[in-house]
Amino acid sequence: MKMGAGATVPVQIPGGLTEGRLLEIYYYLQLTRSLEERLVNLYRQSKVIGGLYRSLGQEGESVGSAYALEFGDILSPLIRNLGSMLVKGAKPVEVLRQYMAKANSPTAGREMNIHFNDLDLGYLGQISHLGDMVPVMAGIALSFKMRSEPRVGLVYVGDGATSTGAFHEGMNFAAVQKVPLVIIVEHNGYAYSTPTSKQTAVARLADKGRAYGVPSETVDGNHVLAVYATTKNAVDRARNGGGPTLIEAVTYRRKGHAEHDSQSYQSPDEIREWESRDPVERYVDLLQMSGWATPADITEIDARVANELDQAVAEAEEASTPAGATALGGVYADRTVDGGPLWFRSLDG
Amino acid sequence: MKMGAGATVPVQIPGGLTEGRLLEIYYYLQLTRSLEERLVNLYRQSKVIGGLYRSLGQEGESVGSAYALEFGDILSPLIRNLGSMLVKGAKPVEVLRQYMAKANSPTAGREMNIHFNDLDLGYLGQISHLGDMVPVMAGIALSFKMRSEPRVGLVYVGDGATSTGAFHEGMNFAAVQKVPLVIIVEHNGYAYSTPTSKQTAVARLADKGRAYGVPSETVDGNHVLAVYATTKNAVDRARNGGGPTLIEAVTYRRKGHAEHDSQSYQSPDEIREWESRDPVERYVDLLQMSGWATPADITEIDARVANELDQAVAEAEEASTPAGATALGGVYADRTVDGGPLWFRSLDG
Amino acid sequence: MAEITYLEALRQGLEEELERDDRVFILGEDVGEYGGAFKVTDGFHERFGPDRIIDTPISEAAIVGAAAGAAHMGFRPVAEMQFIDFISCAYDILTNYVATARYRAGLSTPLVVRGPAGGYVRGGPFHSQMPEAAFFHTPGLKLVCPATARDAKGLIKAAIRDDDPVIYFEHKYLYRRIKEDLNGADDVTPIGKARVAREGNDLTIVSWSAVFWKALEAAGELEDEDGAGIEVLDLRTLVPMDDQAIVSSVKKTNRLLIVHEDTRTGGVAGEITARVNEQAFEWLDAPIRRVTAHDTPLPYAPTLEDYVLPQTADIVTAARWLLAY
Amino acid sequence: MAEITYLEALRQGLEEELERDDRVFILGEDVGEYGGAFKVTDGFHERFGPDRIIDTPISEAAIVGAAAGAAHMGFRPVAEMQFIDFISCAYDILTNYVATARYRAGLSTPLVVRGPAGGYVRGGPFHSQMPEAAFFHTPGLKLVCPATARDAKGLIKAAIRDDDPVIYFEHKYLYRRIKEDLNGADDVTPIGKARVAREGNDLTIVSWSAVFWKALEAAGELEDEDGAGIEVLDLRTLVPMDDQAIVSSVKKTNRLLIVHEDTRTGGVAGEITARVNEQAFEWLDAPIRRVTAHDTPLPYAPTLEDYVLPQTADIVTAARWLLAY
Ligand SMILES: Cc1ncc(C[n+]2csc(CCOP(=O)(O)OP(=O)(O)O)c2C)c(N)n1
Ligand SMILES: Cc1ncc(C[n+]2csc(CCOP(=O)(O)OP(=O)(O)O)c2C)c(N)n1
Ligand SMILES: [Mg+2]
Ligand SMILES: [Mg+2]
Repeated sequence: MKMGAGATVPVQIPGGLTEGRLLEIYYYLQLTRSLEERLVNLYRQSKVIGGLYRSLGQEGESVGSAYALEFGDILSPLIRNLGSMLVKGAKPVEVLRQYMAKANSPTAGREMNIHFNDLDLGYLGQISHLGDMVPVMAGIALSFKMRSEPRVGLVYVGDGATSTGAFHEGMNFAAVQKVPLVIIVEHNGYAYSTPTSKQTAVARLADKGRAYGVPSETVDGNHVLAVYATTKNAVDRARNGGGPTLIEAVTYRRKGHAEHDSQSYQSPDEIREWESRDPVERYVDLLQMSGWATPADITEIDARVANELDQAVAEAEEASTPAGATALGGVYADRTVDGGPLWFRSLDG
Repeated sequence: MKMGAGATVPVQIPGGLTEGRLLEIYYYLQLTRSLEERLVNLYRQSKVIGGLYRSLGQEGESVGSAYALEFGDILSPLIRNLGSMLVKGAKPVEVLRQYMAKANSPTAGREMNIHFNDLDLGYLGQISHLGDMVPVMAGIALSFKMRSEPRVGLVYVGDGATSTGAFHEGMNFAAVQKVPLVIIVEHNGYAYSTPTSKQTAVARLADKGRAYGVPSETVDGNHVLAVYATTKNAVDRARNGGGPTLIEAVTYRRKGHAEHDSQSYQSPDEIREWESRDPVERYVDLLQMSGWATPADITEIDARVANELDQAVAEAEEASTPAGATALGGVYADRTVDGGPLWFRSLDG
Repeated sequence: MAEITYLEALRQGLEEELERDDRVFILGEDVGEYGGAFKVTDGFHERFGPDRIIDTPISEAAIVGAAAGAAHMGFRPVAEMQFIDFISCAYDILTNYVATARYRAGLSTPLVVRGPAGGYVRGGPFHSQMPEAAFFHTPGLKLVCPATARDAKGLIKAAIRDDDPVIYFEHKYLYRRIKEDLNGADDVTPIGKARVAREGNDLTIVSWSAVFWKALEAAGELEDEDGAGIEVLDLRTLVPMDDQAIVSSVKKTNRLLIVHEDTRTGGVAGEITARVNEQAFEWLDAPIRRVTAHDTPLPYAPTLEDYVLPQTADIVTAARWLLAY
Repeated sequence: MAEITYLEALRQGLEEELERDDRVFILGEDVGEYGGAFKVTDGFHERFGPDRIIDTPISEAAIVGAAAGAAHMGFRPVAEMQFIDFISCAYDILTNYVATARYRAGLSTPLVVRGPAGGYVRGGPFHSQMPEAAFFHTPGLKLVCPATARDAKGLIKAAIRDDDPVIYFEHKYLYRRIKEDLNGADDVTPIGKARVAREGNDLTIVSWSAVFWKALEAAGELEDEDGAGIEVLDLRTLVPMDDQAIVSSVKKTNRLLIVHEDTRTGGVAGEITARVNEQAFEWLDAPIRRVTAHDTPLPYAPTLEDYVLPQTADIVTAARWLLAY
């Protein structure tokens, strides 16, 4: 163990993690943040098609929770869970290609941003309709239970999305069926412009779980290792047949809903206050204070991330746009059912 | 005050009720039960169109809760809230005509059984899709709040219907908007054949309210006056700007989901046990034991009910069936938009 | 072999698929011990156990969503809607999540949503719907609507074996009213193939589900009374639609009547009219006409329901009009 | 007077109705202080206060349900869907509760559901829908889809004043792309009346919403290059449909092309085809044809979206085919 500069006594590493894994967590935090920064650049150059949705300030909660899963487990990310997908093995170049709607992106230009999946790696693509992923993930977890596989599902839900009927039906279904599913409610203060106080009359979103008889707890979403440990407990319980757990991760959306959002409804003071609780900085401090990493370790990882992203951006930029006619096909398993181009496309103009 | 035969000391009447109102409550209990018995007869004679849905054993909860409302308040009944509608002024003859699909029934043969409304009297017609009435009633209560009217809404929800997305969205909306709405969750043990244990992982449905930050309590649904008093409190709070309350009324569905249901999934012992807690008999005992009514009072009301129902049945039976073409019209406010009979109906066969 | 009802044929089809393929399971409200509101899954709970015959809460969106999740993982769930009318509660998840899964994400979602559909049973506006049009319009879903006992069995099997999501509309009016001897066959009715149920040269009637029988009855009457040769097609599948069968019949008879139970405006007949018009315009000797329900919610009183829904006499009237054109 | 955009015209219409009638209120996600995702209700919160401009939770079913309840009590709520794509979450309550309320229970439910609809904006499959067909098929709802700034204002006013539930599809592609000088008029566009936007004798094109402009552009091109006289109808309202306007144009031109942005199968063009075929069969010199989107979810990449959606060139091609028929 290398001694951190500012550390006096080495501290016991929590949750069965090793130093290597602690550094890996940092790698994912940095990768998430840096990848989003690259995307901002590309967005400003109009190379991103559509909107850009940041998770600035929430990377800790995405990475920490996803890190508690094993290979074989499946998670369903939301728009602010880029970090979770990266932990599960999504490649930055795929994300970049998606955002730029390239032909060789995971969805070949059909879906936007991080709406894509790799069930082998363990992440399922979301749709925009909030809440819908909860029943779908309940079904995935049900399949684990039916096959007696020791696998776990994890689904993210925003404070806003807890108001949807789909969230409710999915939660209740998961609870009654006692499927191995962990629900992370990301309490980041806002749903677009709507503060939580206008979304629900409860102050603690963990209370939502009580209606389903699901054990629920609240965790500091900006404390990566706390999120990790809390999720790990829930994942272990689920894996051992204990059914669902709801975890409220308290965090803050420091950017607007999307890049185009002026954030007029968030006070600069509020944002600044949360800046001081930045999950990445806090984690770096913790690593160094506890003697788990040296400044050199950090610098090394930062360089590696920068390097990887340089390459990924270059690779993504050079990819081509999809040809129009590739929009057809794949609606049904049997392509003959889909129908080809419509009649007017087969006439000579 | 006339002394009940079995009573030793006269007991203070609870909840600001008078002896007259206590007897009126009995009248509605008896009217509900007897009307359903008449319907069973008509059903066996094939005079009822479609199914017949009984509230046997639940009359106390329907009548007690509705009785806590004032004129101007609006409730939304479910299929087992015949009693609530009668309290609000629905006439037995209307109910009978509805069940027999008569031309002069409240919906002129368009809708079934107790799916009808009179907003002036204070009840809104339900649709079959469970849960939907919750957001609609939230909207009615919202209108009271917007106009600063001292009026209250009350909506019934079955244990089964608490699983619907609409229930969730409506509850949450009502809670955030703090509208004057009381939600009665009728915990009668079953949703069709499904026991509550397969419907939700909580034992007490009052827990559902906690997810919305709504004060919630559980009441013995077979104790008419307890239901009345609990509802009255909630209604008063709502009227005074205190927002929604959820009341779990614990009761039991002694008949099957509908007359055609064999009830095979309900054990005879269970049914018998609840028979011994019959809300009507308990109420009669209470009235007499407390010295609030004599056996003669009861007999008199029973006779009045029988008499009224004799008349209502006769009246309903003689009504005619609606003419086919009256099925058209009334889809839109402006009848010219509806369109008349389709072309093949205007040709000579 | 004995004759079995439409409902029993459906039940057999489900049972045989549960037997044949352990990836198949059933979920829905009251489908377990109780055997379903119409007893379609009667006895399954005892036979296949609670893990494969799952009673659910009253949560149509969760039922379909959970089925989709399990389908992604290789299962072949069959989700029952207690009445098909309640499928509207799963409209979002079916049209947005399920229907698009393959196209947008390459996900396989082999599931079946089935339930009792249709009127003529005095069920009122919320227990009589034939909500085919909304899903007919959604690319990614397949829709089947058996009219015969043979197809009730053959199409549920095909639906379960299909690699795409299929909505199976079973007509509750037919449940116990029609019977057929299937000779215990394990026949699968191919999805996407219409059936010429009766041949004729003077007029084509295209129909499906319960009203198919009314069309057939009308055809008999027209033959007997008018000596007209009516060709009756049972469409069997709405998506994919068997354009070819319809068009080749129209090219023979030059007249087309479409009969469906659903309301008129925006109903499936519009699409059929458009396709035939596109593919056989020159063969048409008369306008394509349709006999459908009136554009109202379905009322409850027998006289009203009978007025709103298409009847055999309406088909006869309409056919005569077309024959005389 | 200055020219104002489609969005501004809509905004003005809403504002004037809020002003004129205190029974009108607005509810939806982020419509309050924030002024809505597209700023349609910008400034309303300050002007009319939080009681009349209500921010709601993310609960489309509750938004529509609550609007219905308030409408029963005499209010005239306008419910915003942040994107019209999310109306699918309110499908049950809209089609079963709201649409049937008058018919089954004599309840008056004057409400408007509105939201940004349509593609051509690289919004991907869930922010580009034109979900007209599902509601088109539901008796009891009215559907309007303005193509011009004048109608954006005129139809929102008509929708609010209408005694029935109206779905108002505003096209987000048009929001800031078209402008018109309305001379500050308080004009109400009557619901159910199509507009002949351009006269011609050789072919009728029926269209609405954003693709109407493509139809108009195509018509110009066809006149310039082919000397063809194209009559272009802006339908403006889908329910009730102005059959008469369509039929009388077809009786003049004898050829009909229907252009809509929505997918083909089960789209509104089918119904129009059926109606024209029923009412003007003898006047048709060519099959009725349609230019629509392909039957896929709407993809996101510009090249793909452009391929799936109808373009001006497609309309020109299709029109030439019909003119040459
Ligand atoms: C059913 C539905 N309604 C509306 C929207 C539009 N919408 C997209 S994101 C968003 C806010 C989401 O807030 P929250 O769930 O708190 O997630 P966050 O953005 O804070 O991560 C809204 C309203 C949607 N996607 N789905
Ligand atoms: C959305 C929806 N799904 C299914 C049904 C069919 N259904 C009618 S009553 C019923 C059971 C209702 O149980 P509960 O809510 O407990 O009310 P109870 O009958 O016990 O009074 C079901 C499943 C329905 N009406 N609505
Ligand atoms: Mg949030
Ligand atoms: Mg119950």
